[in-house]
Amino acid sequence: MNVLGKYKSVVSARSTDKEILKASQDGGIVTSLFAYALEQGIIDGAVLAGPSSRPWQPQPFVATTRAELLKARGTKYNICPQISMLKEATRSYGLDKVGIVGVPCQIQATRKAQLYPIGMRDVPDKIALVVGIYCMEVFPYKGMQLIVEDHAGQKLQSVKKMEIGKGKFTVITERGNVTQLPLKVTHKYEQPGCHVCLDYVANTADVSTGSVGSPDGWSTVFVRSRIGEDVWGKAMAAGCFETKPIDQVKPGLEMVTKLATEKITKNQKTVDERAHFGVGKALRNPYI
Amino acid sequence: MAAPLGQYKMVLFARTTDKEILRGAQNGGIVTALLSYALDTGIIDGAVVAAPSRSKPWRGKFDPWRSEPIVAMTRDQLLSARKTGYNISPNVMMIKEATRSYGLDRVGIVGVPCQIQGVRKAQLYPIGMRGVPDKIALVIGIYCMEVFPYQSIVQIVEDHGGVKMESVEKIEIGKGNFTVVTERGRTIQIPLNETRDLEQPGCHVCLDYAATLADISTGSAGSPAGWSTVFIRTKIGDEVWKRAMQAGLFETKPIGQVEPGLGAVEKLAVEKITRNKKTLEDRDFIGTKGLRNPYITT
Amino acid sequence: MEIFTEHVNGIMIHKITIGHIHESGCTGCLAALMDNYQGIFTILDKYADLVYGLTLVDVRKIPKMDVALIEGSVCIQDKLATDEVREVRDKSSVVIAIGGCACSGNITRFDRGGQQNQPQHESFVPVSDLIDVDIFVPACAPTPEALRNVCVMTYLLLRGNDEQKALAGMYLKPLMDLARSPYGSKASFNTLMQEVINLGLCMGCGSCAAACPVRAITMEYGKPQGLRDLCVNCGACFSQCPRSFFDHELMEHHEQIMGMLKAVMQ
Amino acid sequence: MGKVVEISPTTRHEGRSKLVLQVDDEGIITVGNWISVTPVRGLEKAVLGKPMEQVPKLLSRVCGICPVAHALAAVEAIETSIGVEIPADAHTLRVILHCANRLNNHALSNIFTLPDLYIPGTDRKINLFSPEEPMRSIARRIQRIREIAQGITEIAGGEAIHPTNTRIGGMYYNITSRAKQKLTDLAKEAVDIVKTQMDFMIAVLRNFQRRDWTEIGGRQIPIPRNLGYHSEGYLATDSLYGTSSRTSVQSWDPDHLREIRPWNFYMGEVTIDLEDSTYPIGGTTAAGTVVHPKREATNAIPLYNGRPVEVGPRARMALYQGFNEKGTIGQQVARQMEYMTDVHEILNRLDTLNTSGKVLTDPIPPGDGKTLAWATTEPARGTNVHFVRVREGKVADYSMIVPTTWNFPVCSKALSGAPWQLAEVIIRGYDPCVSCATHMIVLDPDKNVVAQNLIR
Repeated sequence: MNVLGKYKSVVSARSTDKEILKASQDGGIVTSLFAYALEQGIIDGAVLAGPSSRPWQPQPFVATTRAELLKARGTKYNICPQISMLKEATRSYGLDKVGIVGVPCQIQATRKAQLYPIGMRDVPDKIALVVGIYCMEVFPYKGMQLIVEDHAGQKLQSVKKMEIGKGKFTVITERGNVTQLPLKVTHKYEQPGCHVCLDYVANTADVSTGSVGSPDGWSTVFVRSRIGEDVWGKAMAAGCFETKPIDQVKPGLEMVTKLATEKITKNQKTVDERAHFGVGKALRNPYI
Repeated sequence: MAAPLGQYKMVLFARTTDKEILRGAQNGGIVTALLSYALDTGIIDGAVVAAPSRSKPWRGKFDPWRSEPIVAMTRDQLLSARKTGYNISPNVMMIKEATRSYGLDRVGIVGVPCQIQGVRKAQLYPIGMRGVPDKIALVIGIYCMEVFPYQSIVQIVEDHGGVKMESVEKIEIGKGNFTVVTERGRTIQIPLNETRDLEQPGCHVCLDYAATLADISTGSAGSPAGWSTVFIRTKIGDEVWKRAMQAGLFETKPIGQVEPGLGAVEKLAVEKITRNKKTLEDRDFIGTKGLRNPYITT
Repeated sequence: MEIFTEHVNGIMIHKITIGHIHESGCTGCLAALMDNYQGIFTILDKYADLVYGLTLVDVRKIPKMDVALIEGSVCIQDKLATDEVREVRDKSSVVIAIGGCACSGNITRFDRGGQQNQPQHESFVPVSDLIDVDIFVPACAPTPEALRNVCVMTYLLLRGNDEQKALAGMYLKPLMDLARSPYGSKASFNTLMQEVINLGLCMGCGSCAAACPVRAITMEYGKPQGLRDLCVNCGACFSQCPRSFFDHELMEHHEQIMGMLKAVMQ
Repeated sequence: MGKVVEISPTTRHEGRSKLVLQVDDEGIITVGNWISVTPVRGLEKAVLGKPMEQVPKLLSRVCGICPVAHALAAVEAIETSIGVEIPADAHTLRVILHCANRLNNHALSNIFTLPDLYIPGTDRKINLFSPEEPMRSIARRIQRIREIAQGITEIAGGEAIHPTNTRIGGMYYNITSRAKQKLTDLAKEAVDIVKTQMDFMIAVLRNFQRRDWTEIGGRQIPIPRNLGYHSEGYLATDSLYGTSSRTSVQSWDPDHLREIRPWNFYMGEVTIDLEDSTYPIGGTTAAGTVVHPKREATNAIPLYNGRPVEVGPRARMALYQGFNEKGTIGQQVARQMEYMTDVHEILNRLDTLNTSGKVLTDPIPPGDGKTLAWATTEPARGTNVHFVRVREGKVADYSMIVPTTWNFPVCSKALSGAPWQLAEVIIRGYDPCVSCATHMIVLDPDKNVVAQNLIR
């Protein structure tokens, strides 16, 4: 079971764009890649998770300028229905080369929209760049609000950044105080749909990136498809990123493999248990 | 085939002695007479009947031939519901409301056999009929060979019959004909095989002609003009009929004497049930897979 | 056995016969197929002969054919229609129901007769209620790409080499299972609720909201909200959802398959 | 006495219909009956009681090749009934959508009719599916026109087949400036292709008009000069988009509308006694079959001032641009001339579109159920009328008179005088859409006349 999926290369990288790095989650890979692609006309817009009327609730939107891209930085760790805007991008937004960023299930949805475009007319050939981000699980908005406001005792409006990593759920507020929760506490609030997910590092993306495996401020970037290789190559040539070989950084690829194996084993067990959830009756398994 | 005419304690020819009712009745005026008697004596405190539609205009007007169920609580309302238009009036629709905003406790209802089946199912399987089972006081069934969607009636009368709906006095189906009588006295007969395809498809799977589950069921078949053939089927039916007879509500004749007699009713019942059983079987071969058959055969 | 090859050599050009049967539909599905534009000429030049289709060719009686594309639901009160559906099953080896009407009844689920000049035409059923249908292509209107993919894969299933047959089988299997599933012919937003959300499979990706052809679905706090008073029972939301059916092994080779499909259409 | 022949089903048009023709001894049609045999989906009954927002989405699915016509007519009729005005930019988007769908339909009608016509100067009919030239380049050009038309419909309407962007009170999304650029580019490209296609089609039609025979089933059938002539009137409510019961200048009067059922228009029971197995492909109905057109027909018969009327491109051009050619060829030529109208209207409207303008009015009243409103659109095939009464947000009454429903009786008249083998060429002149035409019930015509049988 290759938990990391197929990839052409993997490297630890960080954007060279200071402005992006200021508020990026880790290495600013996603924002920089899209900024570069937009500039070069590789894409003419991208579906991203942007701000909405509620604090820390993301809402998918179609960004067509650098300024709009910058608004979407930072992971929100709660559900953002990216694909709901994928078709509209090709309709009233009139785009022909659409970029999209998403967690692994959303990347799977994108690929299904390309291979089984049941309700996605004229979308398959318009998807120009698919960037995946690592994902262990996602919380519904109210679940995340509960974790931050009750368990971490912070007001959502005053939160500057959230991080999940090294077994901790870390909340950092604008006025600088930091609260850390053991991940164990947050498990029950996770979105149930995540517990059948067998993909940690967005195996089917063109490029997938996440903090795990790289030092702080850097990201571990997998280049997977031909398109990914092409765009990443051009971006590197244009000096958008500084990189280090993955085997020269701590904690390195083993950490990514460890977490991926952990997630996929745990979820595969859930999938198997669903087969005999009732008495002689199974919960439907979507995987063929 | 189970007894085509169902179980019954007694069957006879009858006609109401109430002249006012008889004048506008379809046949012997049995239904209206029984319900109005039951209303007067408190056996029921209201009845669901099919009356000319007041809520559904057609072509800008209320067509008297388009029927719609009402909860009748006065004799006049019952009188307004005498004639049958042979088009669908969803009577069972009002049976729960009768016990709700109408506040009734002893509900009478008249209906064609499928509607009587509906009422009995409401009593035995009251899935969505809270409070209804015990409030059904008198169930009167009328014989039925088939029913038409309203637009079919319009098409038969106006196209096949060449007559405007507004000028129709009476519609009658019997002896192989769809008969239209106009107010100015003309009678037009349209052979039933011409109207066959315009019938409501749902009727073609019905296996009950003479409302076998009713307390009392009545219809013109088998009886002379102006009379009805009446089956008394249940204990309640028996009681109500006896009290009505004592009150001199009906003239009756024993079944044996008058042509064409019970045989005619049985012939029609067998004809309908046989034809519809065949439709049920055909439904198994409409495609290479059958269409669902609702009837549970143990 | 490398079944996910991108190159297309080795496809024997040995055409299949294909027909379009119009039942109680609106020809939107045929229009969707024709909306493959130049691709239609590639299909008709290299892979398939159109042997029946009242809307396009003058053939008046249904011939034997390899693949029958049926569009529209079937009026069970119209003998012509029910006879024709049985004849299609009898004369074609693969029957594909295309579009919401043929797969799940679509808007004809709302029909209830009572209209001139045939008030008794009141019951319309999806094709798979009457005959065994091999493949479903749901949605109203189905997309040109979905129709093209299914047609190409069906061609490979019938005429491809072993690898191509295996790939086609893998690709078509979920759409074949859908045709035989208890919920396939009754698909609507209900199905998405009952078979995905209620089973704890929904992860709020939004595919259903995008696929819905009547904008009945919005996302509320990351979960689909379907306006049942707008839903037309076309099944697009359920089939597009990655948690209705998903084959990891197939999807991981999305690049090669997309490449192969493009090459086949050159 | 003549014979009766039946061509069933007819081909190369939308939906399922058949022809029952009384012919004289030379095979010339004396009485033609063209009837729809598409099962009645009864959508006008199905929408009763449904929320008004769903109705346009259901009725768009009356037809898959002219869905925009029904979606727009439904939305505008409901808006008229509840009394709501939509923003100007929403109306602009609707007109663009409407013209794009017309463009697609004109191109589709070319696909249906070209196989009847000849390459000028030859005796070779135009089979669009054959790979040889010039057929392939004609076919590619038609498909490119459709690709542009469907592309515009997709951007402005949300979906190429069955628009998703239209709603009561305007549209869901206005398009972005980039999308407007894309539409302008597409429309600009269309101007030249459409001009070439129009000139080509008119040349082919004129060539067919000059021919004196056409080959059908291996035999040379003479083409009469008055092919498809009829002496009925025309009806068009607008030269391009459409009107409604609240438009200031009324271009037609629904009170003059009479609707009768096929019972009073078509033949009664007849036995087929002329059979021709060579009629392409598969022959005509077997002799001895008993048919009953007036009971089998599923379409109804609208009359305007008591007479059938022709609707469609020729009717529009005749009433608004003085076009005076009669017959099937005249009809087809008028249809090709409308190519130009559609493309240039799209370009004009795009210039006036403000992509940051509001496209949805607010609030949307629920309707008092009193006003029986109607709205017409003028899609490719002719006047499409929707009547509606909305009460408390629900549809209380609904009726549609669809272009091909108007044309069924007129075309039946136009069949007379032509050899029966050309009957299908005549009906294709109307570019019929039979699934649509099976939708017409009588809404408020208590003035309905039980007409004597008009023909016997």
